[in-house]
Amino acid sequence: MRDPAPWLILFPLIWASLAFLRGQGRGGRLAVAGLTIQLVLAALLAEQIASDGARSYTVGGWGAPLGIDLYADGLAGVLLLLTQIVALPLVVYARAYFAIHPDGISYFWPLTGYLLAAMNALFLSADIFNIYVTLELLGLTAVGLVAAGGGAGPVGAALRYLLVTLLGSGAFLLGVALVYGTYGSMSLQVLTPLINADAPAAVFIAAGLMLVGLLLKTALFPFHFWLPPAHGGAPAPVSALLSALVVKASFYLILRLWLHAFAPLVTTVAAQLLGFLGMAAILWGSVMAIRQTRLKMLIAYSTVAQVGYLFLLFPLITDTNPAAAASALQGGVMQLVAHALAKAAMFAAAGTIILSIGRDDITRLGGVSTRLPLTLFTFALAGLTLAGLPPSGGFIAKWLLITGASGSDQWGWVVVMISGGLLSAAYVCRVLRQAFLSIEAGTKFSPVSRVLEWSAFLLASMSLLLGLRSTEVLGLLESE
Amino acid sequence: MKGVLDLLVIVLCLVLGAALWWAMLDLPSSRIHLAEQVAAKLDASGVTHPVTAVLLNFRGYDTLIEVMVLFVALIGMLTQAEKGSQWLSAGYRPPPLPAPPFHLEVLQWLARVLVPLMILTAGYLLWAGAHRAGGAFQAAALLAGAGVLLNLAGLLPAWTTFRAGMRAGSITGLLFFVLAAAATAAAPHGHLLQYPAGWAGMLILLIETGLTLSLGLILAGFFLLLSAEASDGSDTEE
Amino acid sequence: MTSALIYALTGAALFLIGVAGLILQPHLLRKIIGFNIMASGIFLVLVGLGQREGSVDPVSQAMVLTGIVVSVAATALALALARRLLDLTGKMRLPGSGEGMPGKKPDA
Amino acid sequence: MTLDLLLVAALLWTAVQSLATPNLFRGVVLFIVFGLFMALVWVRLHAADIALAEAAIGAGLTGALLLNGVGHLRAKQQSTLP
Repeated sequence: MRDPAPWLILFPLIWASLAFLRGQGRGGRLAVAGLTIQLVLAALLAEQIASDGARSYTVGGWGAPLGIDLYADGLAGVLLLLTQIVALPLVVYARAYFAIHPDGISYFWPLTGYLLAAMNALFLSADIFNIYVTLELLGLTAVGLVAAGGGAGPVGAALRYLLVTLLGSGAFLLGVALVYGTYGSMSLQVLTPLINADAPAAVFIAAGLMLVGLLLKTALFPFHFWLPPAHGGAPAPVSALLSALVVKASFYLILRLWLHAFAPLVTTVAAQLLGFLGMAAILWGSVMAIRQTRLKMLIAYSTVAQVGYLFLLFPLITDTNPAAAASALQGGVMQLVAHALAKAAMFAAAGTIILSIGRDDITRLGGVSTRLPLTLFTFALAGLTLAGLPPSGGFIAKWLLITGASGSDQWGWVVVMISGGLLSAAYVCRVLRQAFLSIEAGTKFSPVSRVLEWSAFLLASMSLLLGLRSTEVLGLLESE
Repeated sequence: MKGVLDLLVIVLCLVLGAALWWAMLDLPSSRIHLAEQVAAKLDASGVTHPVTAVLLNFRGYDTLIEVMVLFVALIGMLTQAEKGSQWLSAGYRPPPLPAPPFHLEVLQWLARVLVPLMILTAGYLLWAGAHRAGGAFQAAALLAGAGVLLNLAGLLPAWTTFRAGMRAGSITGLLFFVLAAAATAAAPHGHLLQYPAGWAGMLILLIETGLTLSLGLILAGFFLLLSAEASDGSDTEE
Repeated sequence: MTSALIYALTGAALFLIGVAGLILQPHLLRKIIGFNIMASGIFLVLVGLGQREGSVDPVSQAMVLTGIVVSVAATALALALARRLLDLTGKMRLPGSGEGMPGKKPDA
Repeated sequence: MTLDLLLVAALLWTAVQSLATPNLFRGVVLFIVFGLFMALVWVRLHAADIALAEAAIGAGLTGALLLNGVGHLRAKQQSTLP
């Protein structure tokens, strides 16, 4: 296959459709096989990008602006690779999880396939209307996965999520309409020079609408309200997919538009505002995480906080010196990658613990250290990355971000990052302390399959190893 | 507190509205005119109706993803259907239809006349889409409308399950589209959804036919799955 | 001013009416109606601006067709979830979460 | 132009009323009327394809789905009230 890009979209569509044909609860093996191929394809694409630079692909052979182009640069390559790397252990985990706990599987496999197709299509898209369509596919699949949990809690959370995501894509689409009305094209490649040359007021409003729409979907404070119930209430494999990957998709779009097409429109004020919202997210999310009584809700609030870190990037890359900006960008992307791996591992580990104990309550975790030592170790490793302790990927990410902040004399953000790390350590330690207590009367540990423990451990160890192999990731990111 | 926040939303909407109006009235004329490019390439698209050319050829990739959105919504509904205790539970059967009152008899008579007409019109719209207004979506909507009418007239019970046959029917047309896309991408020197020269018109008609049948089933499914419980005795309209 | 531009301006107004309904109305069916009005408004802006110089624009028309299909899909899924919520809670309102968002708080 | 302005007024009125009218059933019916006015607007904009789709999907199918929702709500309210 000369060009892996379109196959990264077609493959999941095909296996998801076949999985649907086979009926409810079926298709786990198809998913594992399909994802293995996708991982190879993503690696192939990453290698091509690393050696030959960014690639474009004309769908339909027409070329922009009449047709739609796909475009893969280093950033897209990192995210595509990350998505398949995180998803493969998760589908292995999910097979074992649903074998024990078949409730809530229903159409998990086809929905996961369509979810991955939507993510891959989104990362590759270079056309703003096409991006809108992929956003809708992503949003509806994610809602379907959350709702499959059943019960008033998950269904209410799914519906709230659906309405928020529809409002977000509505704002995005109005932005698309304004941009199309102004320039007559939807191709990012065609639009970039046009926006650079002349941007009337409508384009500023469009950029603002698209930004707000994507912030809603990324759940940046104060738009985070929908995330904890949706991510905390879904079955563990779904929570892992959503927290690790789905919120990153809309963040990726913000970053990409900010850096390229809409670069002439960005202002320091907007960047500082995003930074302040990120700071608020870190503080609020961490404090709420510490106050939770349910393990999965704690992890979901931790996602709210960790998403905040991603937004500290914007004040560091806007109107600062190039060296500091480059370091900050690397740090931001490393944070994204490290969080995806660690959060997938953490939700997976939490799912294993909850399956074994039979309830989701932080105060009843006593005995986990002796009965599920590997899973607890996984949780701790993931916590290490979230808190940004060496030698984890999270440490490298925060180090690069701090370098960027000090390089541009914005010491305030350094304080935010360090205190955020301490707060993360606090909520992780709260769980660990409970887990090391002795078993409470009435707590029974049912045996869990090893696949559950080891697939989560694999994810956590990757988040740690990322710290040692960060140059490869950063090298791919740099290829233009 | 709530009142203040509502007021804030309204004020923000008004400000945004004023800004939008001002910006739209101030818009310079656009540089790129895609309509001209569509007209220039129309001959190569395989159809003569520009909107169909854009939907199924120039931007066919959007359509590929969009039909998946419809399908995913259906799966989302099915995940709920299977959970509902009263709604679509395995043992649930719609109650036997009572002898129809007069207005329902009229509706049934109407349905028997209209449904064949709607199916014929759907076929016409599908075929006409190549040259003028019409196409797969409108045709599918008509098919679904026929399903709704039959249900309202009491001639077609609400769907309580989605059996293998329906699953196959709802995905086949979409899967054909995906596989056609895969074939074009796999062809030597081919690109995703780049129809081979001379085949475009034929392929578009085939794809649209498949889409019409599957989308018709999906859209009808939206209504028939949702109306399941309404038929369980407690009549709804006042 | 062309009539297409008038419709684009109307579309902007409809977008905001829909958004206000979606955020402020507590009843789920109203929220869904609000979403549909919002979507219609966007479609009018898309075609209205695309055709504001008087010529017919098949590209924006095709995009609106795509958009209409997407919004009926979203409407159906939202109604199915609202239905299920009605079965489970007896209400067509979103249940309150621990901490809400201004305007999305449980208000019934 | 006069027809356009009349249509605009009708659109805005039905949109606001369908959201604000106290009776839910009336609101849904007004939304369907809104959809039919939208179909007329698409004809005015020389978009016959969208007009067909709007009438069939926007007003027709969406309207049917919403009416169905009102029906379920009423059935539920009647079954919970004695």
